[in-house]
Amino acid sequence: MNAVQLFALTPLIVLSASSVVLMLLIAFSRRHVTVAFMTAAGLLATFLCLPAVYPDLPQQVTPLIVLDGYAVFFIGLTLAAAFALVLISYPYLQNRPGRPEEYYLLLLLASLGAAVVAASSHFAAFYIGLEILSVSLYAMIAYERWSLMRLEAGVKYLILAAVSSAFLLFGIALIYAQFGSMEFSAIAARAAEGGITALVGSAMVLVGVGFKLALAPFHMWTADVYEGAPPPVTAYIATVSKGAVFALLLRYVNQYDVLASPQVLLVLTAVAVASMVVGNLLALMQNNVKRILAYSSIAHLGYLLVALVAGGALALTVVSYYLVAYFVTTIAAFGVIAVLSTSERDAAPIDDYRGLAWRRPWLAGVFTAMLLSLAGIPLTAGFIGKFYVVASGVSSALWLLVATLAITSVIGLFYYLRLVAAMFEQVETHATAAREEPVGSFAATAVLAVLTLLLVVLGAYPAPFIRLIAATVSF
Amino acid sequence: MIDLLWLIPALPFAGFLVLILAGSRLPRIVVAVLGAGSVGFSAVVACLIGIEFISSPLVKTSFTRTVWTWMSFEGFSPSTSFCLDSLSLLMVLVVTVVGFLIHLYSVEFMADDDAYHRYFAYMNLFVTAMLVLVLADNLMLLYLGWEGVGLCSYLLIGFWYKDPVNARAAMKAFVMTRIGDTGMIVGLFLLYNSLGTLEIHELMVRAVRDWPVGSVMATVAAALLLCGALGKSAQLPLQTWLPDAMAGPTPVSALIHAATMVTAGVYLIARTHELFALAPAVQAAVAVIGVATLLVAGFSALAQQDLKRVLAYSTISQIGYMFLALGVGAWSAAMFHFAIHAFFKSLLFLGAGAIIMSTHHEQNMFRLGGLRTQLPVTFWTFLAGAASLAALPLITSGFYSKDAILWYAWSSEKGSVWLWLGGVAGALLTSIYTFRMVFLIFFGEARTKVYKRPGTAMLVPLIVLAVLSMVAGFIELPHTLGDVRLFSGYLGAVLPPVPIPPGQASLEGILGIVAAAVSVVGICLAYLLFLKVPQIADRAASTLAGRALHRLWLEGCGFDWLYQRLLVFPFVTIARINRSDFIDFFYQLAAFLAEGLHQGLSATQTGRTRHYAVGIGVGALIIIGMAVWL
Amino acid sequence: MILVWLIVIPLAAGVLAWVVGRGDSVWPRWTALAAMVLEFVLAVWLWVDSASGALATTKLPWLLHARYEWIPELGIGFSLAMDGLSLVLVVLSAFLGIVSVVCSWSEIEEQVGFFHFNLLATVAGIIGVFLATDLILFYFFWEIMLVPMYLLIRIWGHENRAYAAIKFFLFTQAGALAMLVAILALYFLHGQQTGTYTFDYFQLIGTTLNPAASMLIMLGFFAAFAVKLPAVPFHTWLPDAHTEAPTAGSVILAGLLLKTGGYGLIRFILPLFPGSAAAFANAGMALGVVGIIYGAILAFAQTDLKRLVAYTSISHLGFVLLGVFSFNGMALQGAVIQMVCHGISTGALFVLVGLLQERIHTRDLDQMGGLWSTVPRMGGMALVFALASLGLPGFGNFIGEFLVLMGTFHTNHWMAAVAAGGLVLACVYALWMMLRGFFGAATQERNISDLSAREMLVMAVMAAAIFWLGVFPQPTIDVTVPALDGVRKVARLAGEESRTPDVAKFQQLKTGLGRTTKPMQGPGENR
Amino acid sequence: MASVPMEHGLLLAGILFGLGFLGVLVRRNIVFMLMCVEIMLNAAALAFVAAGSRWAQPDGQVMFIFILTVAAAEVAVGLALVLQFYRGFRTVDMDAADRMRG
Repeated sequence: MNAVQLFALTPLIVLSASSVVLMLLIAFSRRHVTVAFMTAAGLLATFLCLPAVYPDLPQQVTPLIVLDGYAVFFIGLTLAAAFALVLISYPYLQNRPGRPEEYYLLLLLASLGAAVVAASSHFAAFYIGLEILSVSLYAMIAYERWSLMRLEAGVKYLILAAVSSAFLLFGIALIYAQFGSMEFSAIAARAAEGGITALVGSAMVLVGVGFKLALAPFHMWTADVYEGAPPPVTAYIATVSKGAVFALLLRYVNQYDVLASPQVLLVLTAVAVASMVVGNLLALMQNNVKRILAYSSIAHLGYLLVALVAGGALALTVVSYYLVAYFVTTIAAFGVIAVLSTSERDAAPIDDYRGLAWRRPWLAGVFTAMLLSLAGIPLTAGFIGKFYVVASGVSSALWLLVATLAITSVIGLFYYLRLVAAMFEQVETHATAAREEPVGSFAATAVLAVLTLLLVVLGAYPAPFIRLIAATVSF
Repeated sequence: MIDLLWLIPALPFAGFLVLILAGSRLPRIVVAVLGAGSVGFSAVVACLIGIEFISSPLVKTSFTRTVWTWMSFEGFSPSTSFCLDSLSLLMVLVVTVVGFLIHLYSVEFMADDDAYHRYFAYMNLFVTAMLVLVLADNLMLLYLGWEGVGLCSYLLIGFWYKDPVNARAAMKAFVMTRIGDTGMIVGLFLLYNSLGTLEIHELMVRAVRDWPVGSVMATVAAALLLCGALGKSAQLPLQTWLPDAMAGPTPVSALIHAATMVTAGVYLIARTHELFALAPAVQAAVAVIGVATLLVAGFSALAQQDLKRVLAYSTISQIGYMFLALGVGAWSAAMFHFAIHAFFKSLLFLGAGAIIMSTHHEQNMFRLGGLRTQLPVTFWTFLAGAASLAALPLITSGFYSKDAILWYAWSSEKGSVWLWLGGVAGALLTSIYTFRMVFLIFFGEARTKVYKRPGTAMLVPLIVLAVLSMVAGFIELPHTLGDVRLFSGYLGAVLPPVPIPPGQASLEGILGIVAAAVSVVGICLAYLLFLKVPQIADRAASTLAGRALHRLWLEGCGFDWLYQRLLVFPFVTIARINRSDFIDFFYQLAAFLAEGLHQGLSATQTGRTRHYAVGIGVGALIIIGMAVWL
Repeated sequence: MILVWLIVIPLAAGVLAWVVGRGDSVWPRWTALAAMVLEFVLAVWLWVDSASGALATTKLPWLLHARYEWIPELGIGFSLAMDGLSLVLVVLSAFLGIVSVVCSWSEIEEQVGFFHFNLLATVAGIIGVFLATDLILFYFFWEIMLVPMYLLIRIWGHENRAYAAIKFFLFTQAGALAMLVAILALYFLHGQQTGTYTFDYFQLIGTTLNPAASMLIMLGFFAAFAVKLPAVPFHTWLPDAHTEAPTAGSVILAGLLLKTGGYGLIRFILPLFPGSAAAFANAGMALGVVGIIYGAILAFAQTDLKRLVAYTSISHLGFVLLGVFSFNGMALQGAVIQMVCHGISTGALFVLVGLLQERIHTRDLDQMGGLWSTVPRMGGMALVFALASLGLPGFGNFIGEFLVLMGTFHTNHWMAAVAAGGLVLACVYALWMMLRGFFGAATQERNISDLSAREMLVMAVMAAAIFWLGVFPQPTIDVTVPALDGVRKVARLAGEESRTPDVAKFQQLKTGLGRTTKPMQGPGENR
Repeated sequence: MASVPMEHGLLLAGILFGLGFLGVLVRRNIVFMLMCVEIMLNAAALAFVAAGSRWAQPDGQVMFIFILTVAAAEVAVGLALVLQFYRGFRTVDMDAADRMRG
């Protein structure tokens, strides 16, 4: 652990430091705006450390953590997402009862956990990062503890996440029992021997990871938690927690080629197909917008899995681009929901969105752009993402997956368009919920505007961004 | 002067354009002058060009004038060009002269109709289309004219559109002729694809050079062209539309359904006679169809009550005669009968129009009667026409044209005794039903009152046509009666003479006498049955067989009944059953399936944490199972 | 550069119309009209230039090129090119654009700005489709034209517009995704063979594929085009979409969107997969014939006037399918003319139906009857376009259908004969429509106004266009001949060996009968 | 003393894990469900210790410590949630919280 390696660790260090400083700050002044500002500053500082650290990467800091271009990219992505969510949460929490400060603390800690997961090259680091992330999520989901929906979602997520992390641990234990080491590189070296315990172990790890990514057989919790949690937290779960875990899975599969055995690829294919089909079908006739977005996120992880199964050098670029597009779209979508939600209840049922285009045209425009991006219509980042995934599928001739992707995305179109159509419906303007402008909503609208702009730029002219990904994302 | 050939169709077209665009704003007299004038002027130009053409050496060949190339694409370049030769000159003269007379007649006949300009616009468009058809030098332009006349017949039959029966009759006419046209257009494709051109003259030269007599290609091509001819000339099996076409104004029936359009089929076969010569089977078929049609139509005409329907069936049977002549190779005889028929049949229709107008639209013969004294001019002109139709020997031109056909039916190489016998039987029937009509309308006691007498504008055409139908026949006399060959000589350049085996010449006199006898006997029979002793006819009609036969003939020998059962009814029912497009059912099924799956899956989202934990457990088991056992 | 302007003008005008349309509802109409007229002038100017050979700088048959970098890493370029075929279709798009803006002058009241934005965005998307020569750019525009059209139907449509709009979108999108997979398969196969990974149309033309792969990829493309050009089994979205779309929507849908399918067949299937297209030819022709007959029968059965006209488009575009797959120069030329004339005649019919619905608030034929007496001018115009749609000579449709049938007869004479039967059925439904709608006794007493000057002008212009195409088709043919020659040269290279058996049999039929000296100087392909 | 073969250790851990999971499925009281989750985590920890002993590396036991700490953190937050749950739902029965479904 020489000086260079320590310097390489600065992003994680700065992040943890800022959470500690935040704790102290909360002790002094309970003002919401300073706490929010401090969180944003902390995230920004960490983000700025990344380019500083980048030149002398990759660094294997202790067998636990590896900081390479890949990890830096995903840590940057996590931080950017967290930063956006801070800006969205601020107005959301501002006109809610209760003390908002601790929320930002949890947010920082969760981001730290996600960063550790993205940078881990050892199962122990992965487990610790994951748990930091999960535990802070339990608290974030149930933050508004007087609302029954939040509590129900919190408790559900707690129990099921705990069960899944138990599965994960047992899997790691079995793999450790078989190979005698928990470092990915060591496991990769001895993966050829195989063995029943390792296989069962890998399967159980997949169960744990599958739960976190809300893939098909383990997806049942998704809709309830997404509906129950406050919109910014839902956005956080849908993007950061899934993104970090998927980054790790991709590293585990792609860099170390541990799971090259046909059985596991078959399992991944089956899970991908199941996720795509189940995700889209569940959302088909759904009338609750948050549940629709939950089920569609299941389907989108299914599409991502296609790229992972396709593998090869292309997989890295495809997954990175798709995750960025997915992050932008989901955060903006839930941002819109957050802005529309009132303190009594969230803007979840579809009737809240009828005729939105005529009442609040800009917000409806953002939400339509996001839905079209989820559907993969051109001029949006989603289109390039879907195009990339299909390209990777076709390049490694995964005809079953590509066919399922095509069919399910047509099904997906149905419920995205149903939402878009609802918004553009000609509805005689009945007195909608009092449109009190939440104070500080300037921040939220600014974020939404930036995200929409980003979406369209990524969709219409993605060349520079693709060059950036190709340069940075490498092991 | 002959360079102004394109002026002939252009004039009526100009009339059409002016009338259709500005007609409703012009006063009635201007509309009449424009309508009739354009056709009249075109007739004058046609006569001038005719005189110049006949006197010049060109009469042996043809004069072609290209106006613009319609389309040129890799060898296929039909152009809008008009070709004048003796055959097309004859057609042009008949169309324009008879057309002008009918236009003159309709100036008064349609005087009290509110859509006056629309009527004359359609009539002018019809004359244009007919002239284009006749003057076309390539089959594609001919097809343009062909469909144009079909369109005008549709528009004019359905002229009084307020009555749905007329509109249905118009649609029936267009659809049935369209069925024939489709056969013809496939014939066009076959001809172009195998001979590389559609220009008629060149086509015939290549056909004769490439196809031996009786070759499959020639037969198929001729048969397909025959389809078109059958449709347009209302021959078996596509003849049921003509009787219903009487729903249009009477001058329309006179022009379109007597003189010009229905004979377009005859013109087509005459124009492409080399092709039919190459396909003897098809030519024989033409003859047989001709005979069959003339008999069927003859019998049907016997039983009709409506004045115009009798004339319609009589038109079908007279065209049957022309087909018979074409079938036996007597091309010029067929065209001769066409010319004469144009005169006396349009005369009869115009006469019928005068009768109908003067008795306030009374068309049922049994409610007319005794008009001899009240409408003298109409009576005498109608009698002249009827005599010519019934082929009263020696004095009427109808006798000479029909006698020639009967003679060639017997004597020609391709002719046979049976064809002759059919023709003679037909002649008998023709004279019976013609004079039945005359006696019922003009003789016996007056059953209706005459309200209005036709004016000069209606009587002049009647008189001119009467003179023509009496005199015109003398330019072509048979061997025994002076042997004048003016007409066939004139057409000789285009249409070859009839091949007669040597031994037959002597029989011409005898057959002529038999034909004359048959016509006179027919007239006497009609006098006997329908004027002197009507009870015989009534008693015969009252017997069981008589009544059935009468109904059969009334229905036009049941073809309509057959088509209704065989074609129309199944098509309509299938269409109605499948209105909502059964293919859509499969997509509805897919949507239903998706929704069913959705319901099933959303049932698993029970909201209970423990159920979700079970889900995780089951999922884990499946994955571990797959990892271990597969 | 002018190609980019052709796409940018409608888009920019659309946005402007939307912005201007916030307040009142007159300005957006004028901006939309101005943009469309400018577009039309530009297109016609291009036509005149190309006719006078001024544009023939680039190698024929391509008149104009515009190529820019877009995503070089993936080999995607923003490259547009125009040849005779796309020029004619662009002119048609501009023309129908004007018509649709004018005819929705009095029909659309609410959200006028947004309406014209969607209308112009669709037209821009369609023109993009006709000009794109990069496969991904083609797919890009293919999807771009869907969303605004969906909104047009969904927001301004009639009774159950939701069902019709979503059905339209799902059908087209399913086909489009099949095409995306096919494009990518072609991209990777080409990449593996030649090392350069590109979506450029000109480089992809040369790829030699093994028959099985080539057939599958072609079917991927064909799926998208068969849905768009409604080939029979995939056509059920069209009647619903047409019945529910507003007049302008129907005009654009019938006039242009269906043509993108036909254009795709000619531009992508024949040149890119000549071998498998030849093998698929018989099936394709059979689909065309079935389309003609089935469309006609169903058109006859409908009671809703707009559904009737929708089914007629299925029947007409069956000819296009027949013409494309008969592998004959004349038939291909006929297919192009048929597309153009169908656009005008069916567009006009839809405008008429729209005007009628504005007046009597129903499309049900049973309640119409005897309209000629109350609205003679509309009756006259309906008659003109009904006659055009039944293929009466003198109208453009006849030229198209005649050439298609003439060419198809050369390849497979039984198919041509049966398709010619379709002409009779066309006659039945067109006249049946006139009979039930306009002729006969007036069933209800109506005091409705006849066509106004504006409406009469639109109708007269379209009638003049269809007459001009019918009597002087040569200028249109001259423009498209070089483009279609280019397509046929590439297609024939492979089309030759696997001649469809019928033609071979057809030739024996002639030779077997002791043909004398003259070799068969076939029309169409001059050897 | 003769060392216990690793497989036995793993088997025991497996059985414990199964029991814990079954407990979560069967019990309706949230507190007991949390306890069962604890059992599952400890079973995993036991498996780690067994694996560690097999490879004679301290990693197994280090992981055991990690798991204990993390489990403690989870339970802490869990019980806090259960308290709020009880105040809100007036019951501790997990099935009471099935408002969100479909």
